[in-house]
Amino acid sequence: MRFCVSSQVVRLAYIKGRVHGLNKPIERVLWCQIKLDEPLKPEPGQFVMLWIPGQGEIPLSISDYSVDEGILELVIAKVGKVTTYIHERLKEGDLVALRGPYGRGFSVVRESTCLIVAGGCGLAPFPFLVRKLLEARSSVDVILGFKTASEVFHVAKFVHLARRTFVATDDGSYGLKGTVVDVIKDVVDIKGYDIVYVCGKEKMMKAVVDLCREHNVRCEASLERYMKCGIGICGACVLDPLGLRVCRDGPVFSSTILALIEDFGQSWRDHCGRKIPIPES
Amino acid sequence: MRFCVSSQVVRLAYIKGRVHGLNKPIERVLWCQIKLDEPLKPEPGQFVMLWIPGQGEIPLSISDYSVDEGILELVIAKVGKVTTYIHERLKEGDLVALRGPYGRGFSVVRESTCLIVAGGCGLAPFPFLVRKLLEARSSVDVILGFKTASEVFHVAKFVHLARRTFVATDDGSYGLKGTVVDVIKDVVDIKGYDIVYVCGKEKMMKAVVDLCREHNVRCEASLERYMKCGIGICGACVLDPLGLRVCRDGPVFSSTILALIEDFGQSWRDHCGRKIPIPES
Amino acid sequence: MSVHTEVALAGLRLRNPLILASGILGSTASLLVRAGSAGAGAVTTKSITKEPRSGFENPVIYELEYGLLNAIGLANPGMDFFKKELKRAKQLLRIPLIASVAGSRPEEYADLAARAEEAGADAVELNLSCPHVKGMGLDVGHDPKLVREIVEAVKGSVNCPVLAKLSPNVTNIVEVGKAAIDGGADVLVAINTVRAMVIDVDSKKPVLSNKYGGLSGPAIHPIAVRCVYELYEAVGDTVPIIGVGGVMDWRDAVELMLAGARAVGIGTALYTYGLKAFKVILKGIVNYVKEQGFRNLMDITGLAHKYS
Amino acid sequence: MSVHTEVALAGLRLRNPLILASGILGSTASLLVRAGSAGAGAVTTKSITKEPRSGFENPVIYELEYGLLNAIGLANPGMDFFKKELKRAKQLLRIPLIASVAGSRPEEYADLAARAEEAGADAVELNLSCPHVKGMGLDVGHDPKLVREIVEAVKGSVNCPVLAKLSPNVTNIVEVGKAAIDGGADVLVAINTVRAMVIDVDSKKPVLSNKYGGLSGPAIHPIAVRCVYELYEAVGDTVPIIGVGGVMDWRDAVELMLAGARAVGIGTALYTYGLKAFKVILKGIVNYVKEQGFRNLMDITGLAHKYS
Ligand SMILES: Cc1cc2nc3c(=O)[nH]c(=O)nc-3n(C[C@H](O)[C@H](O)[C@H](O)COP(=O)(O)OP(=O)(O)OC[C@H]3O[C@@H](n4cnc5c(N)ncnc54)[C@H](O)[C@@H]3O)c2cc1C
Ligand SMILES: Cc1cc2nc3c(=O)[nH]c(=O)nc-3n(C[C@H](O)[C@H](O)[C@H](O)COP(=O)(O)OP(=O)(O)OC[C@H]3O[C@@H](n4cnc5c(N)ncnc54)[C@H](O)[C@@H]3O)c2cc1C
Ligand SMILES: Cc1cc2nc3c(=O)[nH]c(=O)nc-3n(C[C@H](O)[C@H](O)[C@H](O)COP(=O)(O)O)c2cc1C
Ligand SMILES: Cc1cc2nc3c(=O)[nH]c(=O)nc-3n(C[C@H](O)[C@H](O)[C@H](O)COP(=O)(O)O)c2cc1C
Ligand code: FES
Ligand code: FES
Repeated sequence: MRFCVSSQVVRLAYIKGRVHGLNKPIERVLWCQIKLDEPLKPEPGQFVMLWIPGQGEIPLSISDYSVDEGILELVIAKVGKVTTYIHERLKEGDLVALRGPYGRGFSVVRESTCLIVAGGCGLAPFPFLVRKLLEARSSVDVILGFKTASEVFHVAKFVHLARRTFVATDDGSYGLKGTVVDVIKDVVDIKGYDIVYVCGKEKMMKAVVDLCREHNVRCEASLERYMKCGIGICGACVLDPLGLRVCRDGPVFSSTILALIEDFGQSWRDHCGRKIPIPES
Repeated sequence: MRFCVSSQVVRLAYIKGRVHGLNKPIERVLWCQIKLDEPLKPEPGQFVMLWIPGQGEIPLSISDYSVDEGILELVIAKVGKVTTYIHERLKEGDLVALRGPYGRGFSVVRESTCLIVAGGCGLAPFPFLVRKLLEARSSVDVILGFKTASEVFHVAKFVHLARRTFVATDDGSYGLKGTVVDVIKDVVDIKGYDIVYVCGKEKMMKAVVDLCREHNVRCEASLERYMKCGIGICGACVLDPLGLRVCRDGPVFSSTILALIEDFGQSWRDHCGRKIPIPES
Repeated sequence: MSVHTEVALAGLRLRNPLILASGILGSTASLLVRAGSAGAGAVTTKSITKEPRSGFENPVIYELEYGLLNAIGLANPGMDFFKKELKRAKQLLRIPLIASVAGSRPEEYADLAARAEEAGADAVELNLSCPHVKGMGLDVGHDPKLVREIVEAVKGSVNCPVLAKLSPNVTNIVEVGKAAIDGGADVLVAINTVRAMVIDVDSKKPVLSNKYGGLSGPAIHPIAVRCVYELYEAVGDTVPIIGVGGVMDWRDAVELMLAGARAVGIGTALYTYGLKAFKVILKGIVNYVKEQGFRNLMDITGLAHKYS
Repeated sequence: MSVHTEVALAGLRLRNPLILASGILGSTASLLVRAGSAGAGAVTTKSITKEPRSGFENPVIYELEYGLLNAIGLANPGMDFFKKELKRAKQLLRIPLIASVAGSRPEEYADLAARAEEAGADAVELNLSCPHVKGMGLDVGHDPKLVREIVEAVKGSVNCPVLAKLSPNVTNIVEVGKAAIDGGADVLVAINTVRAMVIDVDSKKPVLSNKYGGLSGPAIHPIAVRCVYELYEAVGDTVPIIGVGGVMDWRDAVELMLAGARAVGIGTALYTYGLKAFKVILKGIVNYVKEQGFRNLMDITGLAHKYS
């Protein structure tokens, strides 16, 4: 009668849900809606661990979440074993399991002027953040960078909500020509923003963070590391020298913290925990 | 973060308390107040398992409980190992441990005319019941039976609250002469009551229950059996043939149920679970 | 399409796979019958010994948030007395009656089993696993050789199915399970409680009078699943397994069945939820099996091995 | 009157008895230092093997209401790489640094231990107990003879104290503990996780990619208390014991100490409560020891045996 479990046996681990919508805006990216059995209380920038039985479990940013419908949105790039399986085999109606939300997300600042900078799939967490920022009466500008026109996706999601949306491609085949860093330098006035949010390749994030520090603009970046536990105990995702864990102390870190992190933009760890340089692309 | 135990690690088992008051109304009975560390929500007729480390653990009726002060009252007869230890060694300020409240107690009827019948230490659960009945705007008459004048105790507790209190002794050395059954037959009009509550030796309870059934008066009796787990799983305290457990289905049973219980007034089980006749005294 | 809940277990036919575990409510015919009325598919008695045992002194049980710790100490009236209870239970029950027996030597087990069968037991379960009584249960059940001898002796003395109840408190439960099968066991039962202790920090004493006790309930469920999985991995469908340990809801039961259990024992849940646990859990299993598109509860036994 | 929190442990001096358990946060110098800053009395590294190991594929962990199930698979960068982390940790730490090592053969353990000591470890802990990696940990640690040989080999190769970390997944933990002492172990550490499994009823698969994992957290605390009590009963104060398993608050820690532990490992609590667990738990222990009228935290070690 007096167990914790007495009134209701709760399974804390995986939350189940069914694939509600699937769509490929571009060949290597899957946009996936999941209708969950239980409500979540996520913050923008947090992530979930998505389990595909028999295949594996991977961290994915919460791209959007609707409280009313209980629908979670994910943006999944095809890069390896699990993501390829998801791309090729997941169908509407399939049962999926996930745990989370985990980690610390972006600061949702009130009544401020915000700039979001995303490279490629790094845009994943931002639809949710934009909505939350608008709810907090902030205004949002967005810079989206892609390699080339055939890689451009999700632009409409931002155009509708943001004050201004800039799209750039490395080869100029769509929108502005250049990287997101070029756009920051050449097109917008970075000093006009109260805060900059950035997500994408780490070298790019490093450049944006440096730029912001230079101009004394507050900045937050969302990092990726190889993850095992996702809850801060295994040490797989640690950043030196502070011993910060991307899964629990991050994935979002402020530029003040990032300035103290040697690993940022430099190195990460392989599956064994050996430190290796971050590959160029 | 998501354990049951996350916000506060709760120890469900023993509730701790300190001996607040001790007093011996008569030589073989100890009246004991315990100030508990945690609030209880007991009902009259429920019991607790009191643990005396190194000595043993015994069931005791909740004699009274004050929500405001968090003080639990017990009435403890000296009969054997643990109760003797309690009588001889327990001091004010001592730490004690108990679990409960357990079992099903008496029905607290509203705006009714009630009769309480207690033999000796069988009065233990009744101070609490009387208070609850009065709160429910019922009126209460009490019959207390003892062997002899030197065994009489706690009468004042009832006189102040009950409409009428009858005291009888077997030898007539105090109050009326005779048993409580004699008092019911000779002095009160049993048909005038909506309900009769009885606690004491089982043969006496059987007589009272039979009398009530004869006159079609609702009746509840509180039984005692040797107890091990106190929570309904070990089967030590079972009543045949219905398989009712005194610790969980009782200790209080209605006369309707008792009519179906062969063991009532006849037999109980020893520590091994062998059925033996209830001893005469 | 309706689902068949019947389960065949070494010649026993159970109307459903939920079995009252030994030591919980199984001390009298009246309680066994009550568990039957509440919906059990079969009932197991408290473990019976040759001589009457008064068990350990109180406290014999302690509640934790996630389980119970007990050292009842195999309190029981002894086989002489208990035969009456068995006879009566057999008369009144419409479901299989499993008599659990505990002893020290093969002949003792054989004798107890024979007398239990004589009194009406439809099967005997050998307690080779109680973790807190010296010279009995686990004290004999950790030794594969002795386990084999005990089962052999019992098989020689009864005609009914023989269930061997195993302990998780061993280095290798599969080794013991195989020894039991070598001895002729018809069914494996896993698991009994896990040896554990709680100390009261105020009195600085172990809470149980026996100091050591057995842990049951949710805390041991993942251990039970592991044991059943290991056993099924080793013995497959050759010998059916009854999974026991921390089954509080239908999911827990299904987990044990997917791991390899054909039937499931219910113990601590009867404390937490009362006797309605049988019906509530069964309903959940039936729904699950239906939703998954199977027709028999037995169909899901061991599926976790197929899909892994 | 203030209470002394210092603890002496086979030549190591700990400022307090709370030790970061192996495998939790101990994978890098930076995390070891962070645990030190958070208040640990000593820190243990993740278990290090000879070769780098990438561990098992995800999922490697599963959350239960009353604990965690994990099969990380001894993922670690290997001793070659890890020596750098040990050196760095040693430079920065003001508290004892315990290097945990895992292997298959005595010489392998001896070599790993020697290299760990060389790199700066103040003590080595032998993982004889990881329940989910084939050929390592428990696979060697259940055999008393092999355990003795391993400890002997390690004692021959290092000067620092040697800690033997034991598993509860054995029939008799005392036998293994004594074998470790016979081999020369300076400290016993009990317990590692309990072998367990969780199956997902929807996919009908074991959740962990390795199927089997180790259970930690509240669920195993009463098992840890039992193991420490059994070991202390057998070895008394001759060899100090570090109690590990489900310590979530000061009471759990005190329970292990009363059972016989001189120091206490903290693992899963760092997940549940974060790094503040060290300070919160220590404060509670200190209050308790003060209230009970003792002057040293070490004074309560083993008291449950005295008072029983
Ligand atoms: C907090 C967080 C949020 C993420 N959010 C998203 C998201 O919203 N959308 C998305 O598409 N991806 C996201 N990722 C990355 C995603 O987790 C990986 O792409 C995925 O785990 C790869 O799995 P796989 O089995 O397909 O690849 P694998 O076969 O395991 O590996 C393919 C390649 O990807 C690398 N890789 C694998 N996992 C990671 C990782 N965690 N970090 C860095 N490199 C990795 C491998 O080293 C290898 O080079 C996120 C990662 C993190 C840590
Ligand atoms: C629900 C319940 C409520 C009770 N309430 C009270 C109360 O308020 N005040 C009070 O003084 N006593 C009460 N009792 C009885 C009390 O529990 C026993 O007197 C006590 O357990 C004896 O412990 P001991 O170690 O002193 O005696 P022991 O040395 O164990 O035994 C002494 C004698 O008492 C008998 N005995 C022991 N326990 C029981 C029992 N549970 N039922 C019947 N006979 C027993 C023994 O068989 C023996 O003859 C209650 C019992 C029950 C079951
Ligand atoms: C109070 C209690 C008494 C028990 N007595 C016995 C027993 O006599 N014989 C036996 O084989 N198992 C006994 N057990 C073990 C149970 O049958 C069962 O194996 C164990 O409790 C795990 O199941 P659960 O978690 O559902 O309770 C007992 C368990 C409890 C809690
Ligand atoms: C994620 C995780 C990884 C672990 N890795 C190791 C390890 O590498 N070596 C080891 O000896 N013990 C390891 N353990 C066991 C712990 O050190 C500890 O013995 C166990 O978790 C019980 O303590 P707890 O309940 O406080 O977590 C690990 C435990 C967990 C939860
Ligand atoms: S993934 Fe385990 S600590 Fe971050
Ligand atoms: S005392 Fe155990 S069932 Fe009543």
